[in-house]
Amino acid sequence: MLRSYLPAIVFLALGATVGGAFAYLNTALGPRRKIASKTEPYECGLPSEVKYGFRFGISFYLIAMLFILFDIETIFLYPIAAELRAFGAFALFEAITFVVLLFVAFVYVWRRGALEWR
Amino acid sequence: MPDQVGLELIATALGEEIPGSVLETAFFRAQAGLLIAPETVRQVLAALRQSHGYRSLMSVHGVDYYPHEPRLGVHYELLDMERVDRLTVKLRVPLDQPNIESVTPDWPTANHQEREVFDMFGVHFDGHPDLRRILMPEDYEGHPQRRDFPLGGEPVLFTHNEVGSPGWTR
Amino acid sequence: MDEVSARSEYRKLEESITLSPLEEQVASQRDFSGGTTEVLTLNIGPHHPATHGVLRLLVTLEGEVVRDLRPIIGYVHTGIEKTAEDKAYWKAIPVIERMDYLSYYFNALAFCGAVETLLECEVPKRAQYLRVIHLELNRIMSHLVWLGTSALDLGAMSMFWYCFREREMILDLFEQSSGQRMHTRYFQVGGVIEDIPLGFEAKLREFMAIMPGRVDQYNDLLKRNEILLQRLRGTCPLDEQSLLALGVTGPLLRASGNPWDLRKAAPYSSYEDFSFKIPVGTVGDNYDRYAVRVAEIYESVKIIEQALDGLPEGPFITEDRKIALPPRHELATSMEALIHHFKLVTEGFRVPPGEVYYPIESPRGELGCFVRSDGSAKPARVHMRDPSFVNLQATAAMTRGSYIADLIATLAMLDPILGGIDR
Amino acid sequence: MEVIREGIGGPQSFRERGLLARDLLRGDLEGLELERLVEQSILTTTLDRAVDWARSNSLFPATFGLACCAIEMMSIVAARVDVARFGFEAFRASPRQADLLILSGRVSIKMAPVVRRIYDQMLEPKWAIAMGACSSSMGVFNNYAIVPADKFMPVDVHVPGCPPRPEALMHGILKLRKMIQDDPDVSWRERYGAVGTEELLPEASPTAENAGA
Repeated sequence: MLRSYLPAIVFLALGATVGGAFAYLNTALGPRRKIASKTEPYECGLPSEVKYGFRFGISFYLIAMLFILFDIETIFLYPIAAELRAFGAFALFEAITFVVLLFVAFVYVWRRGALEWR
Repeated sequence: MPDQVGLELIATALGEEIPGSVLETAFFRAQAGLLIAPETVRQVLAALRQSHGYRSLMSVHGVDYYPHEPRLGVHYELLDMERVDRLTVKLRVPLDQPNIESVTPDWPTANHQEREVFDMFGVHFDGHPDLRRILMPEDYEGHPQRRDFPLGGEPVLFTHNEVGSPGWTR
Repeated sequence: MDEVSARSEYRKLEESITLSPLEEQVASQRDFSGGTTEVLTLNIGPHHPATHGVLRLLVTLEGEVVRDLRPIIGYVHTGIEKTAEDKAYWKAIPVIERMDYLSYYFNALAFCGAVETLLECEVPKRAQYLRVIHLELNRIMSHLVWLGTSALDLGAMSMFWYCFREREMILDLFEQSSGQRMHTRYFQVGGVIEDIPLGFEAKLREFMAIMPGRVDQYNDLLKRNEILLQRLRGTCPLDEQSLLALGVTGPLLRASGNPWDLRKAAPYSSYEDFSFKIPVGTVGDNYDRYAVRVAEIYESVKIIEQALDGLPEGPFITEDRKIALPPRHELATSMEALIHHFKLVTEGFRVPPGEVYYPIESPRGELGCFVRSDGSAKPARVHMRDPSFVNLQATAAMTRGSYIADLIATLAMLDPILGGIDR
Repeated sequence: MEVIREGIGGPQSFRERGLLARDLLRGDLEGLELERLVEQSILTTTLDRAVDWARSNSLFPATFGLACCAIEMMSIVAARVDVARFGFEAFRASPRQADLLILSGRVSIKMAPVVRRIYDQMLEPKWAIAMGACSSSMGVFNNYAIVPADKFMPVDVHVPGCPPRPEALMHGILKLRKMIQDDPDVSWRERYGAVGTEELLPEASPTAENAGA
């Protein structure tokens, strides 16, 4: 059973090692200089006044959630689009109902006024 | 530009309206200048706006008449857009008590310009919303554009004032 | 000021901001948030790609909405007015040209105009026409750099390359007539330093033939571009009365409907000989400010054509040897020329004592140069009334209550040049 | 570093070299000819030189437009003097993603701490170009308000001019590129023998140990 997953495992292992190697090499080979101001937040060249426990407005969270929602929708469409001829007409109708369902959600969100920024 | 006669008319009209405000009138190179007493600046500018039509204040800038007393001068460039007419209202303030009334409440354009005159010459404008330094760093001592303030900068090295080779030549 | 007082100073600033009352919010728009948002004071500071120079804006934000804005300037203050007091009159021109570094010909003309009024020296007609040609070329170049960088701020990257391609052609013309691309020191007190070389007129006519077509291309790209229209139309308007109260002049004032342009109102340097129109907006929002400046490029091309056609013959600098250097070939023959030359080069000319304010129309508004002379060969006081310095005060009035994206668009349309602001 | 491909006596025409390569791939090429072909077509280098070759060809300049030189700096990105030919056109806004600071314009006393803080916040390895006379040596304005860049930060290349022509700035950048490839690890003080300008880091140990660039 394991054999059929071998390519995936090898692919994962390779990705991890190459990524890790680059990250490690970067810190190992690159010159480094510890300066206090280097670790401070960058605010256009001035000492930053923003305090840490800062409470952002809800609108930021709302917009982020909506984006993720509709972004995932497009991600699901990719595999269908890639192999549509193999799946046949059934997959097409499946995709259409999927999109229509989400479109209803979109209309609801839109009428509720969550897209206007406060 | 109001010609010589026009300037005199304005001066006399102001003299009656605000007694003791107009000290001198100068008509130089076809440009009208009006020297006024420092404490009456707000009324004079308001009067010029109401009755003489100078509705725009174009520029507020400071001048240091160093050898002559009273030393610090502030100029107000007034403009009448309908008749395309310009008038300069000048006032002179001594160094020891450089306080004059700020005109920012009536003319919002003077906000930054008065801050610059304060920053560069040290003329204090009472009643200004937030009189802070505008061009120099907040904690800078001295007013750089006064005539007795040193120009600063480094002496340029020539052969006569070069103390030994500065070490650039390896 | 050390850390603690700086932090408390910001807090005092924030108290002065009244949060948009929550109840009113909930009642009117079925508000989702429900919670209270905190006010954030942030520096859109000296090193920021959208501030067109080292302008620092202390912005108090409530979420994405700008509640209060405080411009803090002085980060490129070079003390030019103090340096000019230490130089002879005609040596001060290079220093003064570096104030508003996008419209250097205008700085030079304001200063030379003021000194010529003090000297009562009459500038020959040909020199006035040559000055007008170079001024309008500089106005086109300044508007091109503004258009390139503003479109870049609004996301139209390709405009940057188009505008800088035309700018290179204009700088070639400047280089041909004066030898240098920027800060050319071409204006001399009393006229211009050199007559234009032979090939200049042909190259200028060729540029004039191309330029209107290029501006049409910009308009095709931007005028009906939905993104740009959404970003600019109806954002941050300011009515004419508050603009006049704030002393704003130039394209910003003309965008709100007031056709005040010194080239028409008080013509200087023979502008009365040319017929050109003044583009004026109606609403006074960002789109009008954009459209007014782009239309001004067409008008400038018209002025240059008329000036080039009507270019009179005659001297390119005043004949008065006390002010202008005598030509080289005269030095070999006449003794007076040698004496004048020596006197001018060593000490410079003396200016009768007096004070003059000489206003002209720069691409950003009224640029007035105040020169006070005390009779010596060095100016006693030089002050430049910079249009960007005064127009900057209007940003707070324009952007209060708008989004950050509109603030960036308004800054782009304001076209502040920090060299002129900080002098 | 110029790679000089000295001509070994072997076959020179492109056709012959193609045939040789084919034989090599088929594995029926030995002896002297194999030696010669391998020697001709393989580049040997050290890790440092390879890393520096990559670094020097992909400098990300930080947009630091102060004054008039900024306009000329912008025009090196434009079409005529295209800095993209050398891979330097990615002007980054934040110092975290930039490794070359082009100081284009006059640095006033109010701006100097800001420039220093941004230079500190740039990640290693970093270089600095002082563009124009004002940032190199106070230029035209020798007065109270201007600070030359050398007074508060180490500068690698000074580009003269006021403002320098775009081609001059290009030459400065290419000169820096060559400098990085030649000998990057020597800190810029030894390289230029600039005795007396050791950098005293406020936070680092007060002894004047040489903090390399």
